[in-house]
Amino acid sequence: MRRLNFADAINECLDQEMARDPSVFVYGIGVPDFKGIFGTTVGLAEKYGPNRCFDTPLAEDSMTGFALGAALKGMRPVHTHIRADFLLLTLNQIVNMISCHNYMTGGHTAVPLVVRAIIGRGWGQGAQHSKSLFSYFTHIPGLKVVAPATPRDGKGLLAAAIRDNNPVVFLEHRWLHWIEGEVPEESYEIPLGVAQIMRPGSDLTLVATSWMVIEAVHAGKILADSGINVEIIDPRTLAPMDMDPILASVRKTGRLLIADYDWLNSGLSAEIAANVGAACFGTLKQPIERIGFAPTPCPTVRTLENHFYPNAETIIRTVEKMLGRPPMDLTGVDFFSHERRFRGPL
Amino acid sequence: MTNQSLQKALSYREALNKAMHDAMAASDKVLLFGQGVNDHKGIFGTTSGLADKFGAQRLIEVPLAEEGMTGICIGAALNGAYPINIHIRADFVLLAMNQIINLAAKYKYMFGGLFDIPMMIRLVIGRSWGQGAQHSQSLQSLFAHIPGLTVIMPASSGAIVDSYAHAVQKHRGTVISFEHRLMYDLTFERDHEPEVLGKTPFSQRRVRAGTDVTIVSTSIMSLEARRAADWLADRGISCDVIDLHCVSHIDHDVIMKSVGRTGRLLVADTSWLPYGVSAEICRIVCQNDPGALKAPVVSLGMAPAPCPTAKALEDIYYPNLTTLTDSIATLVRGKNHGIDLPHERSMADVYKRFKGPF
Amino acid sequence: MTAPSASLLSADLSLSLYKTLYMTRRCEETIVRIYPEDNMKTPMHMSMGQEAVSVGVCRAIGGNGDVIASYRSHATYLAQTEDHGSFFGELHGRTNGTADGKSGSMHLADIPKGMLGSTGIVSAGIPVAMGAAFANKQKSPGRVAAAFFGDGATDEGVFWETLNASCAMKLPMMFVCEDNDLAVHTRKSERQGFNSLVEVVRKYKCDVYEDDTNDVESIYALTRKAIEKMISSGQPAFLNIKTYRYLEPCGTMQDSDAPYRRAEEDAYWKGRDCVALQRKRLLASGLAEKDLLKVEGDINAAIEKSVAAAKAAPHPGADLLSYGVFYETP
Amino acid sequence: MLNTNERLKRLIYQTLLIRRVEERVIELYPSDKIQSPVHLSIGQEPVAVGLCESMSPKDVLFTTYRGHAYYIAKGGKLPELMAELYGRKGGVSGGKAGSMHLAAPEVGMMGSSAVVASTIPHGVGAALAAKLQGTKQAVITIFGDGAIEEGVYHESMNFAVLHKLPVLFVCENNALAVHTSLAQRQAFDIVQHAKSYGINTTVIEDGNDLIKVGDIAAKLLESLRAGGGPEWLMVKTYRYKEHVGPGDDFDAGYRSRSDMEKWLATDPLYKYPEIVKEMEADVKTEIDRAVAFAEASPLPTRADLLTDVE
Repeated sequence: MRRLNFADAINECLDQEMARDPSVFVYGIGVPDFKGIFGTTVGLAEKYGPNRCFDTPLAEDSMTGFALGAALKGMRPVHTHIRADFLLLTLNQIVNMISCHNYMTGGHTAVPLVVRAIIGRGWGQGAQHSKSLFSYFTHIPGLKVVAPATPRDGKGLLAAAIRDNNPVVFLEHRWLHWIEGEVPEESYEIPLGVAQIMRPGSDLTLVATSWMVIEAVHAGKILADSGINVEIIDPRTLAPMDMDPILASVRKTGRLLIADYDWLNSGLSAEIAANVGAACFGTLKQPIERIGFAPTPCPTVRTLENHFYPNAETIIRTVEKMLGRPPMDLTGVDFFSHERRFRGPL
Repeated sequence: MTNQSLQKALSYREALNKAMHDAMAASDKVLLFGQGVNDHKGIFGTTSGLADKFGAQRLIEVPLAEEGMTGICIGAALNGAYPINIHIRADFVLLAMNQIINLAAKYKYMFGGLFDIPMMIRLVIGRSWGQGAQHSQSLQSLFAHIPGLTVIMPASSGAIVDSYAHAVQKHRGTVISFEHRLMYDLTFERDHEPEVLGKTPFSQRRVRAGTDVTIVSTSIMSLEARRAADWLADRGISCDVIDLHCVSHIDHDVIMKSVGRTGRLLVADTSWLPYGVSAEICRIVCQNDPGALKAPVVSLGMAPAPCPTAKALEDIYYPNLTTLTDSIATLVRGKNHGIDLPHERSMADVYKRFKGPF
Repeated sequence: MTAPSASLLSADLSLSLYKTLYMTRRCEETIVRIYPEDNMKTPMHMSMGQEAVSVGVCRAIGGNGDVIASYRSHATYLAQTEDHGSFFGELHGRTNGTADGKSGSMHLADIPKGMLGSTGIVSAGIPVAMGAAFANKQKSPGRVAAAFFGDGATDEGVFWETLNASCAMKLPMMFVCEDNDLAVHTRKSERQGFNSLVEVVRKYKCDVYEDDTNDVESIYALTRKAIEKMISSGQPAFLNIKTYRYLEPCGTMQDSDAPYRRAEEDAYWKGRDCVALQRKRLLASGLAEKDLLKVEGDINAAIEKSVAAAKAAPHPGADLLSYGVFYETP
Repeated sequence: MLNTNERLKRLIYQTLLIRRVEERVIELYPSDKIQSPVHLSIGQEPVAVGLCESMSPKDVLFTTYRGHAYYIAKGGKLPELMAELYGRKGGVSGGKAGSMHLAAPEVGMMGSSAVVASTIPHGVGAALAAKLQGTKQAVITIFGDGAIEEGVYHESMNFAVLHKLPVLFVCENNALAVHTSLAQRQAFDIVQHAKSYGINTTVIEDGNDLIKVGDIAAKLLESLRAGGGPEWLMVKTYRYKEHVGPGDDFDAGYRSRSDMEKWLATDPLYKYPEIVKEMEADVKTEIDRAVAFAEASPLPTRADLLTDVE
């Protein structure tokens, strides 16, 4: 099948959705400029004109309320932010207005809007340019939250998000944009709320989100070479979360490791642990383990960043510890790193 | 630890007023900011009388500009003041999240320890009745998730007086306090103040000691838990009730020791369950010693929907004494526990013979 | 009592404006009367005194536009929808309400009728109206969108963000400032550093209109002018309409003795009450009082019927609690 | 008071120092020794130098993520700046801040933020504390012309005017917020708009004029200290480099090289080549020392990760 990188897959999805449905429009700070949000919005302004792809003032709060109004009148806005951190300026609109508008009006009000935001590590991005904020949105009833990890999922989930009649927060890790994979050329949807088993296994269940899926798959291969078979599950949609495959897997393996791309405290990993703790009661062979950001704001210097962010190696070491295996020799293993190719900034 | 500063029975409202008074008296750096700090209602009476004593210039009536005013508080804190910023509905703080999360929570770390942001943000959880989706949220997990913030949910007058004094006079960082409006008119006896289970007034508290089941609760749910425990004590079930009080800094040992003793855990939070404080407590148990549990954890909180306004829906949206007591009895004795239950289907009716308006 | 000027509108329109004004006032008087029965467990932010703004503006929009109200939403909702049946149903928290009792007084909406909602967060509806204006410009040229808000909302940054963005994007967006000088109990002078909101707003690329008449016909005519200009120029309109709230900020009681009130101001505004003013005009134009009494009597009876229907309607059951968190096909 | 020539020389020295520091950053960037997104001030240095000339260390300054120039002009130490860019323990914030969050509280440089407009209210709050505590401090808060679109700008201006606070709002107008130009985003004239709040406004057309910026800033700061209420100043200036990063971006299509050439004509470093020439050696030595300090400073370790969280 044709291979495409994640950014181009997102771009193709936006293009196909805009061609399919004239009510779809894409906007946000920097969206029509020449850099086009990591290339994901490049060419749309030229093709669809300034009414359907446009820049906005630096007014995140206002331009989010704008999406609600347009959605209520039958449009399908896709509001894009180059950093998820900027969503903190929009929480009043997302949490107080958008998430509950349908409920407050009796349940039949379509609020079809997508808030796309880029999360994740570059280098030196620091405390205000690095947050994931998954649980900020998953905690709130009425919002759907998506964090794809492959180009194919990116395209199909974004199409589903745009066509959904509910508000969807769509969080893309910036490094994913360079990842290549097989992507069908035609338009397609991947339904929201369905997890994907990335690798079958029997020794341990590994649930990973966003970029950690890439790291997990990598770790899974290395572990398999030494005879450890982990089952890797990517929830893809963080809310509503497809818990059944996770529960089924844990009942099979008796062990759970959660690799989240966020802080652990009061987060997604706590929620998965709580569900598994209740539903797989008595079948766990040992305590659940979790991997995520260090409990600090994100530092800027590389050495500290490397401690702050988990990666495939962290996963391997944790799995070994859980299974009581001695640490394997990882010298010479080429861990995934964009740092060599990534010249930053944006 | 005991509650040194509380000399007599005080209502929650009086305790808040006293805490504000003591803070302003202790240091002229303390400034109060809020919509209504200086009007005749004085933030539910918690700032009444302070302008006469300390001068109106220290109680700053603010424009409706939450983001800007939070930034102004941060700037004042950086230049030697101790701001206390009050929002009469916790929901309004969503307008100020950029300043709180991107600036206040990070200022110290981001600059490698060059600065502190000594400041308190008081958020009133607006629940009474009919408040609806935008006036009743309990958003503690949003703050507890963020390193650099201390998040407390005082559930008694003593907790207010002691932890606010600690925040203002000893603590160097930003403290977010959630005050539950249904508690405002309740009077707390000094003798019944929960035991503080740690080194500072922020620490977790034991509301009641017991052996059959651990109840971990927040804010007003700690009062409900105490009432349920009283009811069940007469019927042979002994509850160990822990008021979390500080939801951002949870002492794992306190939880695990109790669960180790009882083998059963019920979490009662004032918010939604998913991705929240109750999930965090489950996580702590799952990660430390899931084998300590004899039964799955039970969690109680708001139904997974925005808050409806109709009383008929609101009463089932929130847990009440009947559902709480039933859940505890079921956890300990099983579905056919045979224990008679209190008949109390509306928490709001109990805590407040509320006839509106706010 | 100020004497009203002679009407410049048709007799039908004059009477029709009065009917809506009277209905709105009567609905709220009914609330004041029956609130102590404790069947409406929802915090009331009463429009009483301010009705002319909503009635004049919504009638000028005349169904060809969308509006969003502040939490002081009763008059806007009633003027835009004329539907006091759903209104009382919702206030009573019953299944015949606008949202099965889930929205209460603060979030009244009727989207098919162009009432997009109302919000408990000061200023939060303003950008929502801008989004609707954008959609209208694309899909239904000539259709406008209006945001109602109090002068307190102009303290919020989001108002200024929206003013700027809608001017930069040239949207058919109408800002309707219900200027009662108060944010809860706080006067503008304690909240605003500038002398005149209108002067600051004039710096933006929009057309600014002011009214200090409390006269529904004057507000209607001004809004018509604003809409026509907006459609021809493509610039947003800002209407600053002076008004006065009779009751406490939240609740159904008088608070004339509260320290923030001024006796002379109270007397001045009640001396030009918008409902009385329009009634007087109709009588002066030759309408017989007995005919007017008949009109009023019919409205009273209809309102009583709505109240009775609300009280008789079922309470929402547990099945409705989680219904509608996500979109449900109607 | 220095005579005019000495004063000019001192101001040019600072301007040159900042320019050469940033040029060194550009030189070092491909080596990946500096792994921090840099928003360079090149072209805008005279504004920072002029504004800070008459600020004392107790006067307070808040600035933006484009902060190198202000850090140096306000008196922050160069070796610590360089070590911070290198992400070393010897950096002013031990490597946790990087280029976007420079601060030096001992000289009143109170920090900067990576979120547009978010430090504007900090300046207002600091001014409130100064007024209530009678400290006679003057406060400057710096922002770009894009920040004016954010609601918090209005909220901050309104409060400062309402309470007559000793804060100088400085709009660095380079007419570019990231990549889109003002006309597409702003439906008002910035200066007329500010004036309508009832605040005194001043505009400096040529931000390259060191003496003029210095004189006007001195006058406005004196007025703040005397209790005259807030002041508002726009300084027009021009950024030579791309929004973020070390490169040029004249091929990006949103601006042209001829715009820049107009500004080069008044750039003090080109206008006074003799003065500059005699300073180059000293400047280089100062920078070399700072770089050497940074290179020698150790990297932070895991033990540093969890310090200073709260």
